[in-house]
Amino acid sequence: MTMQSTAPSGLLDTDRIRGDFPILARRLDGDRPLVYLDSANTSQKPRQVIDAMTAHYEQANSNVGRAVHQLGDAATQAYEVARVKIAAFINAPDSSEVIFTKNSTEALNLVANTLCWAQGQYSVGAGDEVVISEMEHHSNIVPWQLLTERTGASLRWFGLTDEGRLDMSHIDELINERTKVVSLVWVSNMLGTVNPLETIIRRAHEVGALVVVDASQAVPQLPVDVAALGADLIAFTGHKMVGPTGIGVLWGRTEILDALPPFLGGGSMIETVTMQGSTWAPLPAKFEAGTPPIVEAIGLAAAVDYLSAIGMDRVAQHEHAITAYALDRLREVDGLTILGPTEAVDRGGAVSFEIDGVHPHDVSQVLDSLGVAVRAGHHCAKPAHARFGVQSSTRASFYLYTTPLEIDALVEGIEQTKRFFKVRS
Amino acid sequence: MTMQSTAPSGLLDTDRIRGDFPILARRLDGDRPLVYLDSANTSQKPRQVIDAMTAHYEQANSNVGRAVHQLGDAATQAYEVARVKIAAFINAPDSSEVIFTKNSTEALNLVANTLCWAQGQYSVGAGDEVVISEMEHHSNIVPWQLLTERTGASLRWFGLTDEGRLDMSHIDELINERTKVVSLVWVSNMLGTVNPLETIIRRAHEVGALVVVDASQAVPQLPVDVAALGADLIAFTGHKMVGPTGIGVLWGRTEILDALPPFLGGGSMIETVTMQGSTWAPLPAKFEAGTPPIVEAIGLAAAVDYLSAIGMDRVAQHEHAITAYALDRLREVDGLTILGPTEAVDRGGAVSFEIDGVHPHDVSQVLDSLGVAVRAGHHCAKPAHARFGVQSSTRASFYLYTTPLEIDALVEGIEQTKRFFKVRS
Amino acid sequence: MDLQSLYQEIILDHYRAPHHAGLREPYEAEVHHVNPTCGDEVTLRVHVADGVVEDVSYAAEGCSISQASTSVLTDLVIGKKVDDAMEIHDSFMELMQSRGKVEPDEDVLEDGIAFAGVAKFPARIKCALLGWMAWKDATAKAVSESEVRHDS
Amino acid sequence: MDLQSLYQEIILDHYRAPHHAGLREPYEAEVHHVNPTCGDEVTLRVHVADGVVEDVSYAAEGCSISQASTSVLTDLVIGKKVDDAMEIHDSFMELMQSRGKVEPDEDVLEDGIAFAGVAKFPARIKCALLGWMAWKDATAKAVSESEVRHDS
Ligand SMILES: Cc1ncc(COP(=O)(O)O)c(C=O)c1O
Ligand SMILES: Cc1ncc(COP(=O)(O)O)c(C=O)c1O
Repeated sequence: MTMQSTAPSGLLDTDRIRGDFPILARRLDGDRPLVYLDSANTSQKPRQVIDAMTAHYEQANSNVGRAVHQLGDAATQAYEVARVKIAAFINAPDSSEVIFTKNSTEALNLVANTLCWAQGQYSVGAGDEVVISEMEHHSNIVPWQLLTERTGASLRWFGLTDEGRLDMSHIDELINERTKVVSLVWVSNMLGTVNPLETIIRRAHEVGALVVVDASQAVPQLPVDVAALGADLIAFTGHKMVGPTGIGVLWGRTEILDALPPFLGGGSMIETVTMQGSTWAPLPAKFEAGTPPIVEAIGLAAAVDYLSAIGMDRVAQHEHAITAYALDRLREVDGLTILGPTEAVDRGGAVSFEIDGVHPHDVSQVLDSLGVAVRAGHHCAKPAHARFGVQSSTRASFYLYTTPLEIDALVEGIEQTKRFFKVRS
Repeated sequence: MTMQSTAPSGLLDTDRIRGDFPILARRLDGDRPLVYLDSANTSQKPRQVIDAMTAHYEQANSNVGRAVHQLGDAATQAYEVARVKIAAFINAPDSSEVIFTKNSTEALNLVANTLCWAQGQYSVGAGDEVVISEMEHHSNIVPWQLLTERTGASLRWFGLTDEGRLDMSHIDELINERTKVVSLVWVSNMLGTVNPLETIIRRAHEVGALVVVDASQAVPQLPVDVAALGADLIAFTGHKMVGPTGIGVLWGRTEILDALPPFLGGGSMIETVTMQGSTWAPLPAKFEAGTPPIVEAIGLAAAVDYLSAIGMDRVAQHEHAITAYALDRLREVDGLTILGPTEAVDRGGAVSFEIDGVHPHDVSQVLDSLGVAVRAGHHCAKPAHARFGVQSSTRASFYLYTTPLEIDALVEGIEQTKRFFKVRS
Repeated sequence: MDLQSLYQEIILDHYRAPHHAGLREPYEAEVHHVNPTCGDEVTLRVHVADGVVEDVSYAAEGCSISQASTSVLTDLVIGKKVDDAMEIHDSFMELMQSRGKVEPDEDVLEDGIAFAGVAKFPARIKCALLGWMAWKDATAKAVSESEVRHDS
Repeated sequence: MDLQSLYQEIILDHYRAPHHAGLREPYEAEVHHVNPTCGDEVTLRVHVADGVVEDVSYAAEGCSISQASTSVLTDLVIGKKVDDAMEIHDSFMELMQSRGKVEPDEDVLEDGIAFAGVAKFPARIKCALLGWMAWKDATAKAVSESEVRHDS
């Protein structure tokens, strides 16, 4: 494969970075190199993250927060240091505001579920409204559908413009005195759109609504500063940010987390338990019932160290450059329609598209036979697909290890797909 | 250290087994060998489990159930094979009845939380009763307190005999026509008691109650056959059975899981999503919202392979032999009181005790200085401690790698603790 | 992966020009099936009379494999006795779950043998089964429907 | 791990014979604190008059470290001005969070310097702080109580 356009500027030293990711050296069927363009689905993991977890299992494995012995100390320290590192990574004012969950989905459900039982200021009931958008991941739709159905509140949402941006024209009507919660994705995993959170947060806070941000695609790609952002709660997930599976994070302001009732009940989240009733431990333990994903938190800390060593501003710059290059190349392809913004402005590194006359499953199958891994389907965003009148799409998504040559391989593969299915172009 | 009594029979070849666990070769402060007697808190992991996870991250990492590409296929296959293996390990009639959670605690909360919203046969409301026991782990108390408080149902419980067994004398009154759920621990993590589930399940089913079994300590120690057991739902956790952190299992009968509403909402658990409403995927996906603990499931499958290769009957035999030996030795110690059955009959491998005049924290601190890792505290079983008039205890717990010499080191250490604190004996 | 073994010419032909497509009357049962992982959908109607599958009509959105497989299905079952059609269904299921290890019987499966290659692509098996599962479901409904009618 | 550096004789002495133990009257505030991880508990009362800590009385269940630390606390704060006592509290907190890197000031902390070793045992720091946190909490309550009374 040859590079078709001028190399974009702002790229990271991907040769060095790729050396850290064992899987990127893998050969696929037919001895083809892996061209992994599915990082919005899950990212690959560097040796540093894998090794940190292995070392922990081999040297310090123990349960946390419960044991006096040396291994228990080591494990507890490592787990709590992980929390501090992750707090620093998102500039959280206090590390006890960082709650470990199993993924973003659990973090978002934690909020929706506890709001179901919250009393006072945060209670949600008939007449109240919850606002989401048509571009949400199912994990930021279904929890709010369950909450509103169960409490009698109403679910409302931002529509989308043809370019795949939030339709902000009715924001003042949409977010109003009845609005209790606004929960929005920061960077869409399907359209790639980066949403104008500042404006929305300002409006939501004007009317006293809680703001929840699904930062699942944002924390991996952008420098995040929750103190500056101004949202009340944010959710993200380890496996999309070079971390392990089995771990996610909910960050929330202390006063809000303190006011919410507990989510899961059990070991570690209690202050005291009698058969007659129980009281809850202070944050963060209150929301971490049972044995937490200890080694996964340690792996996530290693992931955060890895990203920080590169610098999230540099990661964002690379993501921008590679996405701009991909958009340039894809726009040239006949019969290809991009769903979402077609210019790399306020745009993350996921590009979903359609090829006239070829179903996404078939596109990704042909690409896979060439070693190019992309995702086909609804990407857990059925309403956003419905908005654009399609059922599914093909998505290529990029990360800090993605190279322009891989984009070229994608474009080449799309042309081959069209030839295979005899689509004229 | 010398072996003080005759070596018990029925032990495994611990030399060979210990060679599989890298951490057991670790030296602690003062170059002391690790004597790990805290397996009821969390077990150690063999190389086979650690390697399976590393290999997956290095060769096949991808998200599951969503991608057409080769890595996606490999990951999905590995994840679903893990489910099949775990189903076989507990003799589940159908692997789709195996739901992956993050730990036992989540599995138990899943049941209590969905029962809160269940309709028809399984609905729980005012006038209904839920039965637990005084020996439950907090993770099998708090979820039911939340459920009963929120629905207006009543929480009732089995008391304990002085020997630390369930007081079965009022079973027919306790489990009655109003009982909707009976949720009981199979093997107590504090007292070591193995409960007479058969009798209880028979009675519960007589009155049409659902039976939930907290099998967190049972699945690691005993051959488990859910088909034979007759319970309706069981929960267990990976990290206690030589598996990784971040994974647990809920097994339930299809007809029950089908009838319960969803727990967490989001990606993968849906059939279809529109802004107006959603429908749910069939089992097991319905209860696995978001990216699951993929690599953890693969690690748990390796754990199950490891245990199966040894044979769970042999593991149980070893556990029994080592526990009998420990009880024999501990009964000899002056000023030591065992909480729970003092004979190795219907008894698992956790022994909690008190030393007159020395607080458990101090006992475990001195033991730790000798390299002996035990747990001090309430072991997430405050009500059971309260039942015996104590606030906390010291617990030694054993697993397939525990040797009689390690028990001797424990006893030796206890004597040294008494000398250190100048307790006369 | 060998693309040709997945995308046999027969499959591409059915995909480009699916047989019996469209929704028709009369029918005793209509079902709507979705593949939750990718979103592919089919609405399928079955018309059964005197124990014979008189018609299968459908509207589907999906990939080449799911479209072609539904098209082949209609060729195979229309005009057959329900019992015989169920046997064909079972053979097709068996083929798909065989990981490529079962030699398909052309006398039974006709164009369906072209799907032998699909069995080697785990992610695509669900695509090939979408129409078949919908047909089985609809036929079961249609039959119990007609039994109810006969009973009353 | 050096047991002697943790269990200094001073600590064991306080543990065996804790000072000011028991619950007494009068008091303006009583609190109950629990260490959730191990279950150790303390009920602690504070009597403040004219800005002076007149008495601290308590009933505690806990390990040697938590018992001794509460005993030392009472020695240090009883009879002191609230402000001065709070400064002692802060010094003790600082010592405990120092991981053994702060040289304790014997003039301020007296027997409390024996806890320097505890700072090296992360799992035991909470034990040493149980009584101190309870005291701070109770004193804050007692003071705001008396301010309310003064205001009205
Ligand atoms: C009997 C029992 N139940 C429940 C649990 C909770 O398990 P986990 O902490 O993995 O959720 C444990 C372990 O802590 C246990 O021993
Ligand atoms: C925008 C967005 N929200 C939520 C999620 C859910 O993350 P997880 O599957 O890790 O819970 C994802 C990823 O799938 C996502 O991209």
